[in-house]
Amino acid sequence: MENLAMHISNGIVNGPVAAAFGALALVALALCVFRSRQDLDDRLAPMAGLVAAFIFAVQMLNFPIFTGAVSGHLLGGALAAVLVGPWVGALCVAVVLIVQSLIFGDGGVAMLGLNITNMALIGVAVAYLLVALLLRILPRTVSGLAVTAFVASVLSVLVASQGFVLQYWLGGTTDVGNSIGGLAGTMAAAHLLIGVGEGLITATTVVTVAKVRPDLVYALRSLRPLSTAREFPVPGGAR
Amino acid sequence: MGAGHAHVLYRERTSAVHRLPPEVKIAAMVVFTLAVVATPREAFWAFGGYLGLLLLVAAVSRVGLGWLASRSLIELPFVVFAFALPFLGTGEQVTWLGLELSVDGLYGGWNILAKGTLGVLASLLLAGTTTMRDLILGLDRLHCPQILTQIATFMLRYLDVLVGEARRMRVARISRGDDPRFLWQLRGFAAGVGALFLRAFERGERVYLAMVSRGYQGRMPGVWLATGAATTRHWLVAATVPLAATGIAAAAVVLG
Amino acid sequence: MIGYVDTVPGAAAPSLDVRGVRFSYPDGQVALRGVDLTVPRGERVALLGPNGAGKTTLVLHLNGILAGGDGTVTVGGLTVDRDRNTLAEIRRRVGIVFQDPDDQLFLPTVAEDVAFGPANLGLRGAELAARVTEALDAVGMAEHRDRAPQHLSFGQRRRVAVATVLAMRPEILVLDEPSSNLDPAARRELAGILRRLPVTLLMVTHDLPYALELCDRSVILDTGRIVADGATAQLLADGELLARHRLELPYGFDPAVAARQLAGNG
Amino acid sequence: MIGYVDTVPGAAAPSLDVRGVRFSYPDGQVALRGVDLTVPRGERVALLGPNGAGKTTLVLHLNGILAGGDGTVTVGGLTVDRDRNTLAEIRRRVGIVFQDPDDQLFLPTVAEDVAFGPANLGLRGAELAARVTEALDAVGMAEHRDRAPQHLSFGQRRRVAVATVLAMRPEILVLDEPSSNLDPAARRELAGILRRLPVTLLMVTHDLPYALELCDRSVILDTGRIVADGATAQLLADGELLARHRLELPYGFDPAVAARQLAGNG
Ligand SMILES: Nc1ncnc2c1ncn2[C@@H]1O[C@H](COP(=O)(O)OP(=O)(O)OP(=O)(O)O)[C@@H](O)[C@H]1O
Ligand SMILES: Nc1ncnc2c1ncn2[C@@H]1O[C@H](COP(=O)(O)OP(=O)(O)OP(=O)(O)O)[C@@H](O)[C@H]1O
Ligand SMILES: [Mg+2]
Ligand SMILES: [Mg+2]
Repeated sequence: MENLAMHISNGIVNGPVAAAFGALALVALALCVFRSRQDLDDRLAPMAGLVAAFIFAVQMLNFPIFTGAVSGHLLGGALAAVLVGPWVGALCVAVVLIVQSLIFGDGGVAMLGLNITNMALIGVAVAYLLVALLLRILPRTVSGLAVTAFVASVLSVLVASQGFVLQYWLGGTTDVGNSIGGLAGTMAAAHLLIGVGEGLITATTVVTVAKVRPDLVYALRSLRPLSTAREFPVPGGAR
Repeated sequence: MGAGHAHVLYRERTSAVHRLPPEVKIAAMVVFTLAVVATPREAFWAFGGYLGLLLLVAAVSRVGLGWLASRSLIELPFVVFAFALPFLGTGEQVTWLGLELSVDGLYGGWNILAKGTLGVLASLLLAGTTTMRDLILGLDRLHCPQILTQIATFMLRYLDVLVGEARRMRVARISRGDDPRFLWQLRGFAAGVGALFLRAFERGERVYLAMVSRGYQGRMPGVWLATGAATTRHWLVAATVPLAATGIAAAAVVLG
Repeated sequence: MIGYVDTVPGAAAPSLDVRGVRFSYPDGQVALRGVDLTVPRGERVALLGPNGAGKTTLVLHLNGILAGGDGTVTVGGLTVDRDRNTLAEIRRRVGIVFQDPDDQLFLPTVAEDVAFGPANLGLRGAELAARVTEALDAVGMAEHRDRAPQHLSFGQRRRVAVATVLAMRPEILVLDEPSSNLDPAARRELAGILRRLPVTLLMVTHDLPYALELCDRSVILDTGRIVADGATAQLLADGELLARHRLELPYGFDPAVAARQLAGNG
Repeated sequence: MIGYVDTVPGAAAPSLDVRGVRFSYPDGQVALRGVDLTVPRGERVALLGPNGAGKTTLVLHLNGILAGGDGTVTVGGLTVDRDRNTLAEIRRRVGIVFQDPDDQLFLPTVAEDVAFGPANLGLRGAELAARVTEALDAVGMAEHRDRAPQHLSFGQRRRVAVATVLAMRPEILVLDEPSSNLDPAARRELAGILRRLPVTLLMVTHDLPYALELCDRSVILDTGRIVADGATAQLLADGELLARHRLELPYGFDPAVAARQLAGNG
């Protein structure tokens, strides 16, 4: 059961459960669309596109973890949450999933609701809550930010993977009986490894950006008083 | 997969399917997939019917069966899951070649294999006949919120930027005596990713500002939205396949 | 914003009016230290100066891409500030050709890229197509209209970049090193186009003869300040001034020959 | 690879030997249609030609960044092919300054970027530091050594790009439009540096007087073929030849004045 990789394909979960999560995802995304109208200024728009492109590209490189026995890819929730915030972040991940399902069949179209719930909603929400919490506790230094990004990545990936277990328990097309516990364990173990890989990439990426262009990191921006926010887009950053 | 580029799946051809407006193709593909997923797994003949429909579309769109087959390998990871199910499933068991298999698990595996494969083939037909840009245009015409299509537009643009900047960084390194096997060997995998990210962002930001200088205000100019939008005829033509699929699904449910 | 009374909008206002503009980049690099520059309607001005003087930074202020330091920039009576509508109107009037063509081109084909600006101005159909063809013809890139910009040679990309802005027919044309990487014939053809256009022109260049050919007036910017402003011929005759600012006439350039050719050009 | 017997490696082999090279880009664009060019050790050759002629494509063949078409490229007796070690050795010998400085710079600071090449050659410690300082001094960028390359002005980036290659002290120096975007003084300084360097030089340029100043020999490339090869002064005197390939002497350029200045330079 190597690469469950979080993209649920057609036929794994039954129709009614898929439809129910589809409705849930639709409502949640509508809320994100509404809330991100305020966030998506001139500067965040390209950043959101880059975050989406980055997740898209890195998800296409299924990288072997350690021995190659387990392979997986980034989910990107933590990266999106730190760089563009929870609302736009969820939309970025959702866009990636929609495009992937339409043209790659990577995650079935009929299962889009499930995939969006796990990766775009749960993944980003967990990551953002952790980031918001940790940035208050940890010192506001480069290493503090690195630790924050790492922890948020690992945990968000873990929680998101259990979203699949829940959905499978609710509507798996094959009754695996007591193995559901085993499924949860396998998913957790595999995604711990994926999470570590994701954590490393997220942490370095975020730190690189925060060092050179702190103005681009949403999570840091929300800590500052609002008055320093500016509307002019500036190459090389804002003053 | 190492592809990383958005257009890899597009097959440059001229065919009736290529010429269809993207929004009808998206709608047809989604309805088709829903019909497939709604089909009871025991109705083997129905899946044969779906495959027939897809092969028909493939023939009309001239994307090539070999290409379809090789590209559909993307679902391999899920197939592994499908093959695990007969061992994991509970309930009635059968013995085959000395293996204890769950009947429910066998059906489950078949279910995933069949529906997954048909779904992937349907997406591949969409991808093979529609550019990424047209896809976004189609989503826009299907009233996808503008904020999503805007992010998707930038995503598309940045995929090119990422690939371009990665190429530049590689060329810069090898021509000064470095011998990397991967882009990532620049002070480890992650540091390379971070540097690439920043570089792509700053390039993309400059591009964005240049767009703004030419009057961009968050939405691509209307010309590209207005020309070639679907007519009733397009919708009718494209509806044939999903309608046939829905018919098959209904029959399967009733007979099933 | 320092105290500066807005000029009356309208035809009488100068095309460009830059007052006391200062700007530092976020990393602390000071790029402009108080720049004052007025360009009356229809004038052609060359902006000269050494590498790193702040020329590009000044150009990016002219349509509000950079802002936020001290001072004001006024374009035909409209002051660059945060108001979206004013900014949109200013960007309609000012066309900027960026120094790096890769920053300018982003659409999948050359023709679409050239159409992007005029389409944003509201042009459609045949009118739009005519604009695109005209602009591509002007820079000699019509045969490449369906190619991808990133698959062109550097000089070809530069020409398309110029075309994207020509197609918008801006009132004020700002060019950042338009002639670099162009072959000599393209350089001359571009000069011909620019000379015929009825616009206000601000051109950054390191090519002093090119400045002399196209612009009656020149200003020299160095370390973020305007250090000289006058008739191009006069400035170029002042070897000492030029040398102080890392400018010099190129090898083999003879002002007498230039004057003769200039007279011949009309 | 078409039938071509490898030259004997060693000091006698020409620095660059290009035979029958053809190349098409993946999109089908034909860029080189059979190029033959031999540059003996120590010679300075200017590569001239209109935009889109294939100059950059040819340059990218000289260290195997592009390959795969017909023909062979030999560098000091070593044939460019897929062998990793040969390629590594060739890239050690050939230093290329790219047309776009963004293709050259990729590390977080200027000093690191300049040190990258020599460090790959095995230099360490004080020796490496000396190389870096020397190269940065040569292009006048020493004061910017700790800044991020992407935060420099275009001309400053171009200078750093030149420094990254100078620091490697290659045997063969290939420059793709090195003088574009440089201020006039930097252009002259670069000419001074290049004239003093004891290397084989191939320089792509659209600046014909610059070619005359630096290179005794010139070749003209057009639509993927070498159409002329001879003494620079002679080629530049043939106005008809130049015009056929979109080349022309710039406005105000007087060959007589140039000759006098050239004689003065020694
Ligand atoms: N994005 C940036 N971040 C930080 N500093 C910058 C940035 N861009 C430019 N600078 C600095 O600001 C100063 C002015 O740069 P600018 O690009 O305006 O110069 P320029 O006159 O256009 O030079 P060139 O002739 O080389 O193009 C320089 O010292 C440069 O290093
Ligand atoms: N990446 C690419 N993909 C496809 N075609 C390309 C690519 N790069 C260049 N070309 C084409 O190949 C031909 C030669 O291009 P090249 O860049 O070698 O020209 P050049 O002589 O260097 O021109 P310039 O003086 O403008 O730099 C041109 O027709 C160009 O459009
Ligand atoms: Mg500049
Ligand atoms: Mg070139």
